[in-house]
Amino acid sequence: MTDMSTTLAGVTFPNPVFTASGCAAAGRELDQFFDVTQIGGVVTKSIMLNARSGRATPRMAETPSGMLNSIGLQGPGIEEFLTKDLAWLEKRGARAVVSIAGGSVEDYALLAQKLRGHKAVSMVEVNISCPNVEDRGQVFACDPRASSNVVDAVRRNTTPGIPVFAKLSPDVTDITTIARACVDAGADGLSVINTLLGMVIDTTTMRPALAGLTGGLSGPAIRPVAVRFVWQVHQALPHVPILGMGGIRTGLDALEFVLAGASAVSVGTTVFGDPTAPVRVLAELQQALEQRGIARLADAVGLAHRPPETYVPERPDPVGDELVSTDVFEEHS
Amino acid sequence: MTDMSTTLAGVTFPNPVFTASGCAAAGRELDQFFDVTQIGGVVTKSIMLNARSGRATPRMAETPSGMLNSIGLQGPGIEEFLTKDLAWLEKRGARAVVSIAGGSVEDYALLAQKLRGHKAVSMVEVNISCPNVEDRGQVFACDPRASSNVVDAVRRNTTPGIPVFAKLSPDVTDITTIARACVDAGADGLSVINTLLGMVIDTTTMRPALAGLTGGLSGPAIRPVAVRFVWQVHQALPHVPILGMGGIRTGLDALEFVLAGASAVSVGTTVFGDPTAPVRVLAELQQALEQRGIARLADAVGLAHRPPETYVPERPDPVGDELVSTDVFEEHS
Amino acid sequence: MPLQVAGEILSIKKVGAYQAVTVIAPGIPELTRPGHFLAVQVGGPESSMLLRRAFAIYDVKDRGVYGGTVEFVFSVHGKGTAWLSQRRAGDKLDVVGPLGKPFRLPKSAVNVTLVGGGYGTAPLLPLAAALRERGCRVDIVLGAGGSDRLFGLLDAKRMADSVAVTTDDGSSGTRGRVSDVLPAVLDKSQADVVYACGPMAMLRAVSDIAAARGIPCQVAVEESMACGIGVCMTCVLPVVGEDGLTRMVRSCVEGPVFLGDRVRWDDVGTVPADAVGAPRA
Amino acid sequence: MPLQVAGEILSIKKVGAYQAVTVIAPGIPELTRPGHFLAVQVGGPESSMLLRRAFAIYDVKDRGVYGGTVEFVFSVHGKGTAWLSQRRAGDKLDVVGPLGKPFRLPKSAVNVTLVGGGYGTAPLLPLAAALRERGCRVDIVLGAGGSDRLFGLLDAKRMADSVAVTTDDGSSGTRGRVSDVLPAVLDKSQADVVYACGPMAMLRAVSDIAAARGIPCQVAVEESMACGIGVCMTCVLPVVGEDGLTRMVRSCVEGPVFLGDRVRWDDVGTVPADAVGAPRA
Ligand SMILES: Cc1cc2nc3c(=O)[nH]c(=O)nc-3n(C[C@H](O)[C@H](O)[C@H](O)COP(=O)(O)OP(=O)(O)OC[C@H]3O[C@@H](n4cnc5c(N)ncnc54)[C@H](O)[C@@H]3O)c2cc1C
Ligand SMILES: Cc1cc2nc3c(=O)[nH]c(=O)nc-3n(C[C@H](O)[C@H](O)[C@H](O)COP(=O)(O)OP(=O)(O)OC[C@H]3O[C@@H](n4cnc5c(N)ncnc54)[C@H](O)[C@@H]3O)c2cc1C
Ligand SMILES: Cc1cc2nc3c(=O)[nH]c(=O)nc-3n(C[C@H](O)[C@H](O)[C@H](O)COP(=O)(O)O)c2cc1C
Ligand SMILES: Cc1cc2nc3c(=O)[nH]c(=O)nc-3n(C[C@H](O)[C@H](O)[C@H](O)COP(=O)(O)O)c2cc1C
Ligand code: FES
Ligand code: FES
Repeated sequence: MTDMSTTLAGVTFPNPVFTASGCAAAGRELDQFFDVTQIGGVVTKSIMLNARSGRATPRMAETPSGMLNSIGLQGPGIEEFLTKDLAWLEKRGARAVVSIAGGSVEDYALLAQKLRGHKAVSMVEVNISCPNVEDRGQVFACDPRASSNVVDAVRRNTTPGIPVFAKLSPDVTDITTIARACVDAGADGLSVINTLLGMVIDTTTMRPALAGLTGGLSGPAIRPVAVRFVWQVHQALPHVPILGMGGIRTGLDALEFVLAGASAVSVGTTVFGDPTAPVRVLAELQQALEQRGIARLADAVGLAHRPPETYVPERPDPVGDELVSTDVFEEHS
Repeated sequence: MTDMSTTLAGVTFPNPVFTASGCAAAGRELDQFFDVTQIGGVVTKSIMLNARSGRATPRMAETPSGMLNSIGLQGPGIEEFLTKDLAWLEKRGARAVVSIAGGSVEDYALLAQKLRGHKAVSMVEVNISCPNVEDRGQVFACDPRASSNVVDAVRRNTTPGIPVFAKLSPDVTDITTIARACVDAGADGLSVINTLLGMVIDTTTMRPALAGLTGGLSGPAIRPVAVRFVWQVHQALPHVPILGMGGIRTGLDALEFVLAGASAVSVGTTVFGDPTAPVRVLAELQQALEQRGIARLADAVGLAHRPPETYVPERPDPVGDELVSTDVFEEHS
Repeated sequence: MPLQVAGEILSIKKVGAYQAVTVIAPGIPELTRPGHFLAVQVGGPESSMLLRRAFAIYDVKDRGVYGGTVEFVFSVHGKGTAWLSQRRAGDKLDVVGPLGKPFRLPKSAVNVTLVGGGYGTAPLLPLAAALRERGCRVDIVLGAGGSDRLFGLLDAKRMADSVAVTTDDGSSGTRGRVSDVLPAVLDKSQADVVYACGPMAMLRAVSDIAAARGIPCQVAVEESMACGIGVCMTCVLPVVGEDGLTRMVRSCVEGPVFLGDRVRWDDVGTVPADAVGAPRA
Repeated sequence: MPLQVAGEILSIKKVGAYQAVTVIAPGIPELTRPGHFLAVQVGGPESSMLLRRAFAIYDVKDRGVYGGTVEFVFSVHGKGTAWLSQRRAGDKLDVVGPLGKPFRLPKSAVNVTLVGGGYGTAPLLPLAAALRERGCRVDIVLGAGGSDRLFGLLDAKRMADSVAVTTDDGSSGTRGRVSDVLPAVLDKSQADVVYACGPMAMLRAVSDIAAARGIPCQVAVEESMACGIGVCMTCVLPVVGEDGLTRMVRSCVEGPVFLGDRVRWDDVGTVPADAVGAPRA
């Protein structure tokens, strides 16, 4: 039996399979399909200070092996979240990873304060893919300094010992600069990746299909991009734990992320088509590790970075150079 | 009959459907499946100054609704290209869009000189998604100044009147900065987009699946990202013609790109699964435009950017506010 | 408490312009009440379609030779339903259900008018049966584009005290919309309660007619859904709550059945400025 | 001149560990010669699998009741072949072929030894028939993991002057590899020419044995292919040209059949430093 436990910045989770923010609400609905205490943790929908109505509909479009969403962070606000959602998770005994989102550094600081000392919080994920209202709506995650300021504010206001993970956007030229800025500002780990910005045009109305025009692309379509980002971040910062995500559908997909450098993974969009996916992915991942003779999940983290085995040719003597006469054969007509 | 002709920076093509660089070699193989003079143009595999062996194999991995490739720009070098490939295209009467690639600004300038005055060249596409050997392998397309230098060198050395299109990479934080830099340096149009950097881990060998570690992601998986980039570039530079591409499989997919702002489109990866795709896409696009009563392709370019029709509710009087008694119904158990 | 069941198609047959699919899905029938819906996986294991498709539950059988079955009716709309239309008996079909809030039944034997549009009639037929069991008078209005899209007419006639039919093209019944004939039906039947399922425009018209007469009305809405189980927030529409405040509520778990006069029909597809948490102008 | 044909499956049947599929694909049989291959679309219209799968052509019939047919043999390897294994007669199957360079035949009636590994025997059987027609002596060596993977043994026995069999597990013939028995066969048959199709390691061993004896040898290789028609450059391997220079050549159009001693077996999967255009160290 492979030891599936994983330690993220000092906090040990029984296994590395989590839900993804915005793809599991606060766990209650999925608990109808599987016992949410059986997975590593429930990552909750990003919560803001105040209630948010989100964007107009249509909010989604299915795309090849993916989907676009433009929910616009609809949610009840942190107070109701604490009294309803987090209270439920606590009562249920699930490990809660609370995702927070804001429009200013101040927002993030206040959110972290609200969570401070709350026993049910196992980890905080900082969704920095939000427009900074103080900087012409420029997304925090696209700028190292803005990312750094947010992470610093959250880290300062979060219970010591509770890991703070910054969630990175893939829509950047150099993710390692942002990753480093977040870690330097106190991020204990990194969530990699959020959705890619995308768009679908409705060919009937000849207008963008989403009311919000653009949306976030998720699902297996983006998996190769996500794996690449996990690889790059792990290579640049090998000692920083990564929560990897983007299109995980099976245990072998999860294994790709682990081998690329993730210490844990989130299953997001797949849940929409397969509500029991997180427990299935966990079982499949465990089986895959066992089949490969890997005793501890931790031993597989980043394994794809090891140098390739020195190539031992099956038959060491090379083929002779002299050309064999071929004039016995006809030419092609 | 919709007028399918499209004018790209002064050069008129009979229709807007092209092949994509690297997905059609130099047209000869596809000419077995359809008459390559029937499509807008053949975009040739990016050619470099000298012969290139490309990368080791495996060079490809299929991914959900996409594929990764790491060919490494294998090719015969510009001289053999001119005497064999371009000569064939000329004799065949196809419109050739020659894609060029280099490791330095000097390379690009020399390539443009080699093409200068060649009658068969309808257009030059500058593949700037190449590592700059003079700048630690940093990809030209990720830096506005490097992109600008390359485009400037190519434009100066290209026959006046022959459009020079710069091909943009999606792996950037702000594509409009790069787009503007290219246009300011003399690009007559923009090809949007090249592949997204991605990676697959082989879960059997537990190593990257491609010998080159990372590869370029293409196919329908990336279409929403490509459409978004075309939209953004057209919005920022509405008068600059765009050759749009990324996951086009059908005429309606092509229409999405046109509505988002592309004056022409390239069909790339789809050709691998469906060698006659370019002519099929052309026929489907024409039919779609006719069905929508659009007389000229040019009228559809960027149409999705128009403001939404003012919403006229079907029944103008709003529902009254008073709450109807509901106590006739049972509560849910 | 919905279930995810790796079901098997028992039968799939054409019914006018629709197809009716019966799936062996043990456990689901026992939990189902009229108005519940199913979410069906489409495209097979290597499909490019990730999301389930939602269909109202038409009929259920607790036990049969093959175990419990659940039936739904669909028309081909896009890629997923096109795939579904190619299935044959014996094929696997993964279903999640029952989902959503079903219709609430009247406490007493009142007069009920049901209004169905197209395949929207499907969930109203088991509702009619339940209402008859309670001794309600049941009048049914069916509307569709043409007669091949009038689902369940025979069943309706068998169960209802009266059936009125409208078609857009006049191929059956009165040419026109259900809203053209509904007022007369409500008058004649002395309706106490209205239930409706069909296109959004029809639900709106029915709601308005009922509201104008002060008749409580339940409608089963249809919004684009990514998950169907309440975790994604794609399926929202503006609904007025008990407290008078408008919220963007999930039609998959708080609906699909809503009180007609609680839905802000004018504002569907927008976030009304007075909705809770709406962006400040 | 390959064709793209929207074909239909005439039959699909199990043959040991394999399945043999016959597709109605008019036009392809007339163009096919032994060693050609097909590229088959998999997964249906909404599939997440974009790329065709390559299969050697086993048998063709110019005309039948249904028009020309083409047959190939496959084993389930991954997602695409798993899908294929679920097809039934009457299903559509889009095929492109014939592709690649086929085997070149000897000019005269020489002694020929054919070496097939697993499903690699499939293209060798029509080759054997063509060779017999030319009056060649044909000896066949078949190898596989186990007896259920020995394709075409009966046909081989019917056509060949001798058949030698090896299996890894000893379930048929000699326990071991084809390379264990090949030297003896070559000696006995006085082979002038060798043809081989099977796993890369087998092709290499066969090429080496033939080269050591100065016997010309043609091998049909198997490299991962994205397009199969020469436009993508994914399927390359290092091959020595007439001029003695090594190039990374496309196995789909310049192969899959190569002269065994031209393939740089040691360097398959790499770009040898002396290849044309190799990166300078
Ligand atoms: C509660 C509910 C009950 C329904 N009951 C029925 C029924 O009984 N019979 C029937 O024929 N149809 C019913 N529908 C509509 C049915 O879900 C859509 O026709 C179907 O999802 C279209 O899928 P597609 O792949 O063919 O279309 P596509 O347009 O290719 O679908 C693309 C995506 O959009 C979603 N989508 C598209 N149209 C709709 C829609 N109208 N409603 C919800 N999602 C949509 C799909 O689920 C999919 O994710 C119901 C919808 C809802 C929400
Ligand atoms: C010229 C040629 C002839 C062949 N003839 C036969 C035959 O007669 N019978 C038979 O069973 N198989 C044959 N193969 C191998 C067959 O193509 C692969 O088994 C098949 O492509 C695997 O597809 P998959 O979806 O099951 O596997 P996956 O691993 O899911 O395929 C993923 C991708 O990799 C490619 N790929 C994977 N393995 C191979 C491979 N070995 N060769 C080429 N591409 C591969 C696939 O085409 C696909 O694009 C031949 C291959 C070539 C190149
Ligand atoms: C409908 C939807 C809503 C999402 N909401 C959030 C969110 O609130 N906060 C966040 O950090 N990420 C959000 N995400 C992104 C996911 O958490 C995840 O990073 C992304 O979808 C990639 O993973 P996947 O492909 O497994 O879904 C959302 C994704 C989807 C599909
Ligand atoms: C195998 C392969 C090789 C490619 N080679 C090149 C190239 O040489 N130059 C270039 O500019 N783009 C190259 N591309 C990128 C395509 O031209 C195109 O921009 C990209 O694939 C997106 O379009 P698609 O999804 O239709 O393939 C290549 C793509 C593939 C799949
Ligand atoms: S469809 Fe996902 S919340 Fe309703
Ligand atoms: S498979 Fe595309 S060139 Fe050979």
